Amino acid sequence: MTTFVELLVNGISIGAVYALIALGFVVIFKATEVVNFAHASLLLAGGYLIARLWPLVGFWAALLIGVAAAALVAAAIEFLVIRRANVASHSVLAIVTIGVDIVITTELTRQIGTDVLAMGDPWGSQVVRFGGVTLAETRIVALVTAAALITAFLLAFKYTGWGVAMRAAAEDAETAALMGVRLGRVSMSAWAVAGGLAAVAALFLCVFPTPGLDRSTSLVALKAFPAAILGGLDSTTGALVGGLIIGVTESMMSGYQNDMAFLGRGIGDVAPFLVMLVILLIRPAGLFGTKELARV
Amino acid sequence: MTTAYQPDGMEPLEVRDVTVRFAGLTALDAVSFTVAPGTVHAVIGPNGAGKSTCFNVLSGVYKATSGSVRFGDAELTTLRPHRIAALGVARTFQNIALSPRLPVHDNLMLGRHRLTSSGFVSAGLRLPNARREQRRHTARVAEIAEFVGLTGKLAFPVGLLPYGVQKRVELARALCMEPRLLLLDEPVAGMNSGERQEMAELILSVRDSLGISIVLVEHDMGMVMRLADRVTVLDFGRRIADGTPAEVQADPAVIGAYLGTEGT
Amino acid sequence: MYRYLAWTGLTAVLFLVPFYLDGFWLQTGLFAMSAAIGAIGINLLTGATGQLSMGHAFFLAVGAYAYVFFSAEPTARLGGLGLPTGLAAVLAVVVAGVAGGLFSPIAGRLKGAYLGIATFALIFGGQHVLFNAEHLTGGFNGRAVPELDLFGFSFGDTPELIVLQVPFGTLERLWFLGLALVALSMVFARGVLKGRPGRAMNTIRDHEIAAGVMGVPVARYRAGVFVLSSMYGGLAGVLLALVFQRTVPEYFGVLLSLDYLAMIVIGGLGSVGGAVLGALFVSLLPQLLTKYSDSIPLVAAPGTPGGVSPAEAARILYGAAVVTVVLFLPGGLLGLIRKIRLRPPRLRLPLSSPSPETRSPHVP
Amino acid sequence: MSPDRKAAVVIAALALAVSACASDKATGGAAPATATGGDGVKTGAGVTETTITLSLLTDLTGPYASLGKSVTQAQQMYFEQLNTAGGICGRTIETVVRDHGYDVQKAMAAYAEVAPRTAAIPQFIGSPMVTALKEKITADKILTLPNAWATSLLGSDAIQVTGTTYDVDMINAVDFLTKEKGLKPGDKIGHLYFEGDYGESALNGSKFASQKVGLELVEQKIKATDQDMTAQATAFKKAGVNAILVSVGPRQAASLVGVALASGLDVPFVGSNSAYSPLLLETPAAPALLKDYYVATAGAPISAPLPVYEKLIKDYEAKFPGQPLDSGVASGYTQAVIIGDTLKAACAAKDLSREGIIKAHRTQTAWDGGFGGTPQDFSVYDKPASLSTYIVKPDKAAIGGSVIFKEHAISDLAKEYQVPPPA
Amino acid sequence: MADLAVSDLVVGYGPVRALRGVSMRVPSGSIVAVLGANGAGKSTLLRAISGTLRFHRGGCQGVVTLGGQRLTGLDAASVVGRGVVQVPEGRRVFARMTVEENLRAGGLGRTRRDYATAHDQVTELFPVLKERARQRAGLLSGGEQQMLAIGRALMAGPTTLLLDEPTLGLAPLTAARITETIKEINSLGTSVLLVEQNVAMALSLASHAYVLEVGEVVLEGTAAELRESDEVRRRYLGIGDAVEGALETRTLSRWS
Repeated sequence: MTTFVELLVNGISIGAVYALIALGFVVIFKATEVVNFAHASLLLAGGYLIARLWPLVGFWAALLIGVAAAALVAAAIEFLVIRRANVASHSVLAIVTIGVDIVITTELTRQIGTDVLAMGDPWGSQVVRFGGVTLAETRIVALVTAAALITAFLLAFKYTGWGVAMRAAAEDAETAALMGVRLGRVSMSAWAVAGGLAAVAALFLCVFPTPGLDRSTSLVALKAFPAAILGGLDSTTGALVGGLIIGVTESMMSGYQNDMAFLGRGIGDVAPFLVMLVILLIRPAGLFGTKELARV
Repeated sequence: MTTAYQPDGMEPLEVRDVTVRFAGLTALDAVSFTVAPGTVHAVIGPNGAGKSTCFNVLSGVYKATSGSVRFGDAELTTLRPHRIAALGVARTFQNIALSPRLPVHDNLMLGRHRLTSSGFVSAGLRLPNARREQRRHTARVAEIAEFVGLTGKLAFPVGLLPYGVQKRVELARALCMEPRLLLLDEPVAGMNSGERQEMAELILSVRDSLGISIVLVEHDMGMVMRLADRVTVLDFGRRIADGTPAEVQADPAVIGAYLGTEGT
Repeated sequence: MYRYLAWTGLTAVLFLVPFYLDGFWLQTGLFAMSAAIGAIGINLLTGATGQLSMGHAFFLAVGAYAYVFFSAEPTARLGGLGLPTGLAAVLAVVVAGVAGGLFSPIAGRLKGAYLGIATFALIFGGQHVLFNAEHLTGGFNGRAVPELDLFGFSFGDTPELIVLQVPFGTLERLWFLGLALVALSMVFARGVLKGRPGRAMNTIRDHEIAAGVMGVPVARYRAGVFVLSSMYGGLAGVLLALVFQRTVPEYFGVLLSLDYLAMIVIGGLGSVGGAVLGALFVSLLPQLLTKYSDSIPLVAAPGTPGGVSPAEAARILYGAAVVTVVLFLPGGLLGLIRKIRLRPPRLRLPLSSPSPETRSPHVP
Repeated sequence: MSPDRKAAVVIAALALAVSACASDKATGGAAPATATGGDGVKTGAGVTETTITLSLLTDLTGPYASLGKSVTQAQQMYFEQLNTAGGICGRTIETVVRDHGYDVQKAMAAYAEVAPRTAAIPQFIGSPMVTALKEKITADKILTLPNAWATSLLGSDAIQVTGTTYDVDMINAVDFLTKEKGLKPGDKIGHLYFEGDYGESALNGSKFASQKVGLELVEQKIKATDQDMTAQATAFKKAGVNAILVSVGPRQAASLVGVALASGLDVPFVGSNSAYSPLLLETPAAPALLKDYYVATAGAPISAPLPVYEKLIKDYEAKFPGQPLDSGVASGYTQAVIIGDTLKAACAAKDLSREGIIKAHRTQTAWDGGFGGTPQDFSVYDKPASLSTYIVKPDKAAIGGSVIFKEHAISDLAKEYQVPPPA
Repeated sequence: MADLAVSDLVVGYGPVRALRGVSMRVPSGSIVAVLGANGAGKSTLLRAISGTLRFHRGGCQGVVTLGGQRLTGLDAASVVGRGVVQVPEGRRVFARMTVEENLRAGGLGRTRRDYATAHDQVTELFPVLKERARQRAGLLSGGEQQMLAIGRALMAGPTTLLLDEPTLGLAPLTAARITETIKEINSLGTSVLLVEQNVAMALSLASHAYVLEVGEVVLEGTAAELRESDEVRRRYLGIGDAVEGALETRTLSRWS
């Protein structure tokens, strides 16, 4: 039972981090209808800067700069590439983000070289115990931060002018423009927010129990894809639920892999994708996604 | 050929109590009408009255929430679009739905899809039957293109042609399906009076030479009065009138709803 | 006439390659040929039908492993059927198609990003199976690939074969097989694209609803193209296995799938020639950069400090190529070549239907 | 294409093909020719009158980039020193480096490119790559030293796995745990391992040892892309293991040890030689690694008091200031010295052909080179060259981040162990 | 005075011409109607004024000015900033947002004080919007949605309001109510450019009207003149429309 609770709590906390990534992914999709495969490189960019800067300026300042820089990179992608790509096919836009991702990730991994970069976070390897359940402090911070950021995001989405403009643009871009919403700013800010969220996620993916950031970190962002899809690409709620489902599935499948040895070991990595397939079979637009219905 | 083609399939289209709801909005509310074989039947009404929804139900693009559409022996509401097409129901789109980069000929050949059978293997290997089929249908496509007045434009990519011509390509593509029932969604929208005239002639020619039923959604009242044998008037998803053009024109409900209350 | 000469010259050069170039070039060329076949397949799916797939590598894996399994003699550790190798190759392609068909409940119903990410599952699930079904796949280290033997002619190093004083080993022999397969793949795909299926596919891409209304069974067609594209992937996998002489699961990962998408975008979406050009570009670039890293500025030979390594340079270049093509060369390399050859410019229109009111995708 | 066009194509092709007689390839034979130079030394591919070409097939951009970089730099440094000292048989050593990024296809392409001009391969990273090329390497008779220690690499006379294999290390590790860490029959032992050759080789060893000792083995398999070992640590804790073997990458090892310790799973850990990197001591994982983590490795750590290492450290720090002196430097250097010694032996036998190099290599039955450990026997190639393993412990102060904890020894268990026959 | 003027406007979507040399004028404070059938180019005209042609991949030549200043070339948001605000055809309220949020979306560019003033005005004009403030806009009735769409546009504080078929699909009573409101808005000083198919309603409101056909202005005049025009009666009511010569029919053989 303790094991179960431990795995569950751990899954939720890592799921919350996935949710941060998936949320950014969904926000970009809502604002610009682009499936952003460059999300992994945003994550890496933010994490890299935090890791490189904290010895110079201290952790908190480095975190701020890292988040800001990832936001800036994301906004630049929107401004320099997405806005200028005059193609209506979403598949092509998705592929162009793959190109962007390759360029940025290759350059960053070149910079990272062979290092394992510590994030300089203040939590270290402390753990907290509740009854028999132990949980890393970083995970609690991750959970709290993710919850706070997601709440803040949803509140901003609901109540601020920016949020109203975002939602209006997502629902009907042309009408939003007719109401004076500056679509360029809206989509750029959506990318920036997503970049910032990815940088925060990068921090939590690279602190204890992982030893630090290295060239393989961006691969983790791949797990946010099934999270975003199974929730529904255009649903913020979906990103949250999807992130949690992926986190918990992964944690459970890894933790109980001995009891499921018949599936082959190492099923923990595959399980999120299988869960995604099953959900898509039943609901082709994800759990909370809007079903498309074309007008003719 | 998978579908038996019956050129003189004189079958009525019966629409009975069709209701369509989207997320709380009732787009069609128990609409009924019958299209007699070999006639031109117009469905009119103000924008947003449910005409397009009606067409989308007839062609299987939308599912009716309730009600039935019978074409001959077939119940259309349960069928998917390609099954309805296989029964010989063809339609055009109000907003042109052609492949802009393909030449006119290829767009028309798509209309032959249901009448042809070559699949991946025979097309890929260019088997003799695929080539024979291609030849035979190319000839018919040329015939239809001539009928519609597109000869000489067959090799042009559709996207480069003027709007009025694209509309005719739409009609030609529907004719290429050798339809038994033709649904025309605002065939003259955006045309000048010359083009309108020409299109009206085309539509009558189709009815007269093929003897098929034509359902027409149209705004241009003049056009409707000239072409239609019978008119159904929709407003707010409800049928408010049904009759000959003259009857409908005189119906106060129609004048009130469709034309606005005059002289306020 | 100009065209004719160009084709003649190209064919002659291609026939001559094995007589002059060494193993490295032949191997590189054969990888490019395998990539070309795979790219044609995914261009049918993504380019011509508008279905995004990120799982193409999976079908290459299926083709490669199925060939090995069917053709290998069983041993205590590894299963095999020991079928004639030619038959095994054909069956491998069929099995890849069946694998695509099994995915049809997904492939037929989903589109766009949803399909793209769903096909990721094929890669991860597929690699999981490749690693774990050791009896079939040899696990992590993969399996040795039996040499192809067609009608008594062996595509291996033995028996020794000398043509015009040039020794013909595995690579030289496979070179001609590869050329033939690429040519056949191109011809077949052209036929499909120009014929009835191609029109239906293009209409599904341009206007799905119109396709349905015109009598095209959209879901079935989507699934069908997916199967066809899988079979192309399978054939590419078989050729790859023959060149590799070993199949290894690691290779068939996400990166390979992304490479294929890059190929068709760089080469030109929706056309056979574009797929081949893109495949050549993406598979030759890193090899050329490595080979000539000494003489290219800014690129450092591997192992020397400073500069960008050839592998990195190649990745950055090809990532940049994808972006550049989308931003500045809407027709891809093929479009560029057409322009250079001063042919009447093909129509450049947005990929979507131009009708304005179809943009809003949501329920009214 | 019309028939006459076809004909034209065929004619053109044939006409040009006939001129292929002028091609370099028109040698008429497949095997690289051997020749005897003016100095009476027999030479083959990769060896000219003035040079000997060695190829380093490494990973500089993939998951093992940090290993690849260290190994490559150490080896290049050694061969430069060798050249300064006069080279081999009056010939200078030339190194060709090819980066395959841990991608089998790229490795094959790189091999195909360099093989025709290569005399030997002192570094080949990645067991999947070497396995994939095993038959070709054997047929080409190029002496190859893989930087991988899986048992599947044994069995080819052209391929020399140096030191022990992973399974032997793990057997010696279990022996160490029973003798010094109080592990006893009936206890449970965990093993975290990578999917693939490395992990599975190691698992063979732990299976053998735990069965012999009477331990219950708890397996956890992961992929190289997994980063966070919380679930695995939780599973080990749930199973109640008394010690854990670790055959994964350094990152995963650090994560596991960190989580386990933090969550109160206070047991000894022993890692394979690839499961540790001194870089980790710069990360928050350091305290956990310093506590009760050991590494079983055939090669002595670079901090061992050996003259050859002292020189290596001095030279390497001078040439590559600030670069980590990790196990890759030590193992790469060792392998370079092995190749150097082999070439010297081949030179003495006046045969620098590929066969000559392999023959010279295989005559060394007790190679030591001053690197510590038991002498290695290169005359057999179906078993590991050595069975003795050091137990090494991370140490922040030490050069290379680790010190010898227990001197090298061959456990009785390891002596009993039969290496599984190569597939 | 800030007159809205359109001169020689040519608009194309790719090779398709939608407007060919349209010129018209909306004097400050007036109501001007544009009449025409579906596809005549009415919506295109409004798009060209509002700067939303790019959403439809259209391009234009010619000039639109407001009080002498060019609007052509500005993006949609800047046109709104100049005080020209459009109520789109089919209302297009943000269905998934509440009524209040819809109003907010209309007044995003304004200061807090201006916003409050505008909000008071709009809720005074349409009290129902206050009652339904927290309801999702998609659940409103058609008439209420139209009020919301107009209210939302008014939140931006327009000097010129562009109305695209405001009574479309509305019941006569509701349509009449909307008509009254338009009058009221106009009486407060806002110019109105009204695009309508409902000729009677449009001509009752407007002082001046233009008739578009296939992208060209074919008729123009005061409302009174057009009301009496046979041409308008024929075109829109189908009355007195004799068949223009016998329709020529061709034959297509049946296919077997």
